[in-house]
Amino acid sequence: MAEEFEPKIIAFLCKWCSSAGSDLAGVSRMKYPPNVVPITVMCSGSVSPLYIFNAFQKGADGVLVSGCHPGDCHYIKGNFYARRRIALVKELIEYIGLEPQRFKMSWVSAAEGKKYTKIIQDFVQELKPLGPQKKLRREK
Amino acid sequence: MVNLEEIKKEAKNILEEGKVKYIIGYAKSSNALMAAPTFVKKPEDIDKLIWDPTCFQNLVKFLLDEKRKKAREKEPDIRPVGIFVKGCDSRAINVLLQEKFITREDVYIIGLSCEDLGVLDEKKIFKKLKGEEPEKIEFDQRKNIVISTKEKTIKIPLKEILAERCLECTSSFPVISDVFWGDRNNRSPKEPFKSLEQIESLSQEKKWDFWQQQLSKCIRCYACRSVCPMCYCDECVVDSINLAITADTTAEEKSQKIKWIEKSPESSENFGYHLVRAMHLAGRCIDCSECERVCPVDIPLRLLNKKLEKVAKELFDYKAGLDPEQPSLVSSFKDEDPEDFIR
Amino acid sequence: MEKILTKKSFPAWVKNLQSYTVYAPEKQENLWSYEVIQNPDKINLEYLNTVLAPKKITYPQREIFLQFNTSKEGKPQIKEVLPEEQPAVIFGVRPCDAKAITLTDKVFGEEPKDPYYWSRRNQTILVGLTCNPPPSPNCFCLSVGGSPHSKEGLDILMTDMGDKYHIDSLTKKGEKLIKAAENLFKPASPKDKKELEKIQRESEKKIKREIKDIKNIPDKLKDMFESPFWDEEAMSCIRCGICTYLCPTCYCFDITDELTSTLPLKGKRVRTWDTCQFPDFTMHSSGHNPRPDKASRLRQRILHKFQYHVENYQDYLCTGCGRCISLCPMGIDIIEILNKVRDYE
Amino acid sequence: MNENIYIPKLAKIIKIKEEVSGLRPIKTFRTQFVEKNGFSHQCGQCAMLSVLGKGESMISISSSPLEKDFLQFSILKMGRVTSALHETEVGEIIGIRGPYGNNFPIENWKGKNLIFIGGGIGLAPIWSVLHTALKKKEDYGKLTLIYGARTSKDLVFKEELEKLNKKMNVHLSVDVEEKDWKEYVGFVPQNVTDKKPSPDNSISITCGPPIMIKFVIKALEELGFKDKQIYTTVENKMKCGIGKCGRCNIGKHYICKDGPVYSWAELKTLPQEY
Repeated sequence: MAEEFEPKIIAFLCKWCSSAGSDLAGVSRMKYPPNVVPITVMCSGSVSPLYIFNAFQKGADGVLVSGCHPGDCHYIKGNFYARRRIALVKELIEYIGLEPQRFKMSWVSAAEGKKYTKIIQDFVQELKPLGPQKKLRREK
Repeated sequence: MVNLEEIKKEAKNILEEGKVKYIIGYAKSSNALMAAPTFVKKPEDIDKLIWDPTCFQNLVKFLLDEKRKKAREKEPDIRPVGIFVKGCDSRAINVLLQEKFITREDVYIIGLSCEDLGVLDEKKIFKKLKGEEPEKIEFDQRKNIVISTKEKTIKIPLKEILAERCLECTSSFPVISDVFWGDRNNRSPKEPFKSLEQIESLSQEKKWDFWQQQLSKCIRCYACRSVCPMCYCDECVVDSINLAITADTTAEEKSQKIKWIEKSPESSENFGYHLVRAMHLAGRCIDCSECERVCPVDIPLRLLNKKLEKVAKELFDYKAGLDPEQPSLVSSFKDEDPEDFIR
Repeated sequence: MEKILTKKSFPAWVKNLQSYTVYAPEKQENLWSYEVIQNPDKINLEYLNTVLAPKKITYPQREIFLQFNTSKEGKPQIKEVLPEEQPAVIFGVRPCDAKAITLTDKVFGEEPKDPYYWSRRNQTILVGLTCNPPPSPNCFCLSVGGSPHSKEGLDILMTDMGDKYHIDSLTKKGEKLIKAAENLFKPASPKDKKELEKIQRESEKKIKREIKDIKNIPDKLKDMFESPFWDEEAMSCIRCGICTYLCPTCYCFDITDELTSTLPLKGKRVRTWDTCQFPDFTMHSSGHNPRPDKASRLRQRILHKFQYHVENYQDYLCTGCGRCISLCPMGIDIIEILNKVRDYE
Repeated sequence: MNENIYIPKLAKIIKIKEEVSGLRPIKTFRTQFVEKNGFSHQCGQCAMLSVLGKGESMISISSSPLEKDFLQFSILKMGRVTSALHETEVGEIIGIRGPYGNNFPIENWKGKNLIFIGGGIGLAPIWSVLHTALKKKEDYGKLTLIYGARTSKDLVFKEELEKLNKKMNVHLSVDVEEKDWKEYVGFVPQNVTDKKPSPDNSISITCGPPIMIKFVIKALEELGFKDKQIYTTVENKMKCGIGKCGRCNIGKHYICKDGPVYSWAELKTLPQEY
């Protein structure tokens, strides 16, 4: 039998909340799939759409942007900007025909290790039936 | 009615008075169906100026050259530049003002209303001509275009060959100007986003097939970027060298510049370029659709930008270029912005 | 060798060329483009100018030069990647585009020869078509030493004679194509030849645009390098790459490394078209740019075509196809520029 | 089959010397071809160095053609490729293709006095011809070097310059005054005017930044040098090295094959676009 497809997820996590949340999941030894490549950024508001497209170009099967809950941003408003920008990216991605399930955004606080693991688990489950993302990927 | 003779009179006046450095307007080109930009410096040259539905170009692009030139000169002439603008072009000026790329004193805006018309779509005309070459064109009462080819003369109602964007235009008159000709009647097209419907109704895979086929054609001549008045960055993701380099830029800075998008016209790279450009125009594109007009391989680029225009309108009630004082789409937010897609 | 082929038999000829990849102009939506032909019955030779010249086949926009990677011991390894040898025939080549290929032949054929170019070029057979009527209102081949029925660079020249084609086989490569289906061809009669001459004469008359006194242009340009003329002419240029990328003769290129993996190092070195119209074309890494503005870049384009190339190769780097005029978004017209150069004092 | 001109040959870095540190660092690299497929060069020629994954950069060869064991390059850290070169260590492998361009016509200079005038990293191309002349000193007349940089720290080949003093006339300069600097203070062109090299039976070879070259030529003309006695090198952005990629031209000349060495008599006739 062929090996089961394991999607690769690039996760842009804000340093103050989501990255801490993923750390918490790690130190608490919560189980979640090893499919994620986390990239810590200063703020979800600092995630340029370019990073997202480039992750897909470099072969990501799914991309997650995760920041602090509204009102909790270390920089006060960063995640509000992100919310708008990501909404636009999401619409654009859907419009050009990439499966919308491949791109997610979440709010994960430093205390929400459990929520983080759940998000990843669900994301992996959602990506598996889609198979590898080849549409935007560069030829090898 | 826009009266060309009156415009010329005004142009002559402001040149004679020295009120403007020069005037950017339209003149005839060797292509009967398309005007060419012209730069009138002397009052005696005003007779070159024309105004009709062949005046496609968004001349606001040339304000970028002017700004760069001024920055290089030691004692620049600070008088404004006179410029012909249509409704859509005027919105471009507003965005540049909003982004503080230019100041109001930099331009003397000669506003020209498209009234109930707009500009022609060359491709629609070529379809009607079925391969014959136009030799001469005339406009009959702003209703019809009369095209003479070698074989025959045909009359086409203008409404049938107007550019898509003009048919979907909601404000066909300049929203900012120093002098103005024509009417200020708001148009209310029933379906301002009709051109998007066909793609929106496709399945995910069909959408992909469509865009993959279209964007694979891209030869990366960057005409879309070059013609766009909003594409004024000194540093663009697709350039091999950061054009903002100065003598003080260190080797480290230069070598650390990330090559996000390769020069190869491969599908993935083309998507990278066009998606980034679409995002960068979100809330800034004023739908002059010059990018689509100039594309030598006919990529329907307007449909990318128009989509984000629609999203901005529907999700954030935002419209670009109507008010130079409004905050830009992506550097502002409202508490009630949608977040149902976020977990 | 002159032959006659009925239009009806044309698809049969193409069907006999199975060992070749066959290209011909194909209408895609509104534009004509050279594409690989699957069904010879569908070839339509009544086409307007293609957006891209057949240079896109003989000199593709992207060419992989080599692949590199680091070995297990950390040593870099380089593997040369030459294009696969695939014989190709291009039908419906306009004489101007064929002439253009002979110009790039000279540049890439000069020692040291360009191996990538030649491994494609040696395998390509060019079957031309007399332009009657001209495929674009901006055709001006007669001004630059060409003609609508020029044979230069072609292996076969076809001429539409109503219900049949006159087939003029010009090289050994051309003979070989005809031999593939010899029984389809008839010898051309004296009457056919007479008719051909008539068609060719007429085709020349249909070329409407011209550069006047072009012989004096190279010398004239020499004295105009410092002229403010270029600033004026370049005012409406928006520095896109249309005029050069679509030009059948423009051959400038860039070489870049594309990585597929950083650790371990893996990637390829590729050649892509480049253009003198982009600001970074000549920009030094120090930031110094010998051609810092669009005036100097427009001047480079014109001078390269009508002075430098003439000095180096005794020919204009322009074959009069008119693409740069028809597709310039701002209506910049090389014929008008050169006619102004002629009159410039 | 002809060899593929675009494929670099692998070469090992056998020695790296830091010449100048700070914001505009310069390092000198000695390289040896890994296989016996290397090339020999002439004074003034260049080679295309490549760091795989970063790209290629045209660098002038600073070692003498008489030196058969290695090629030497002195490189100012400037952009992507040169930065990558600066990060390499001894033992690493880089790619080299070449040699490219024309050369100094040293055969025609036999019996003449040679005056080398350099600024900053411009000493690198001079180094090759200077050492060739030194090795065959009997073939040439008086040898003089006039060389300067912004500060004493920016001078390249410092140790060799000291030794050189015994074999030929060396006049150094720095742009602005500094402590313990006993030689000339001022720009290179001023130093040329100050040292008054005689044009009689002489050839001058100038390499450095374009602005320096411009003023050195003026100074030399004032001293009575004829156009044919003045040689210099030009540089431009290059990609192919063989006159095909179309970007390094000055007029009809492609610097990568028709240059980089020009006599002022020749260079004068070309458009001033470099």
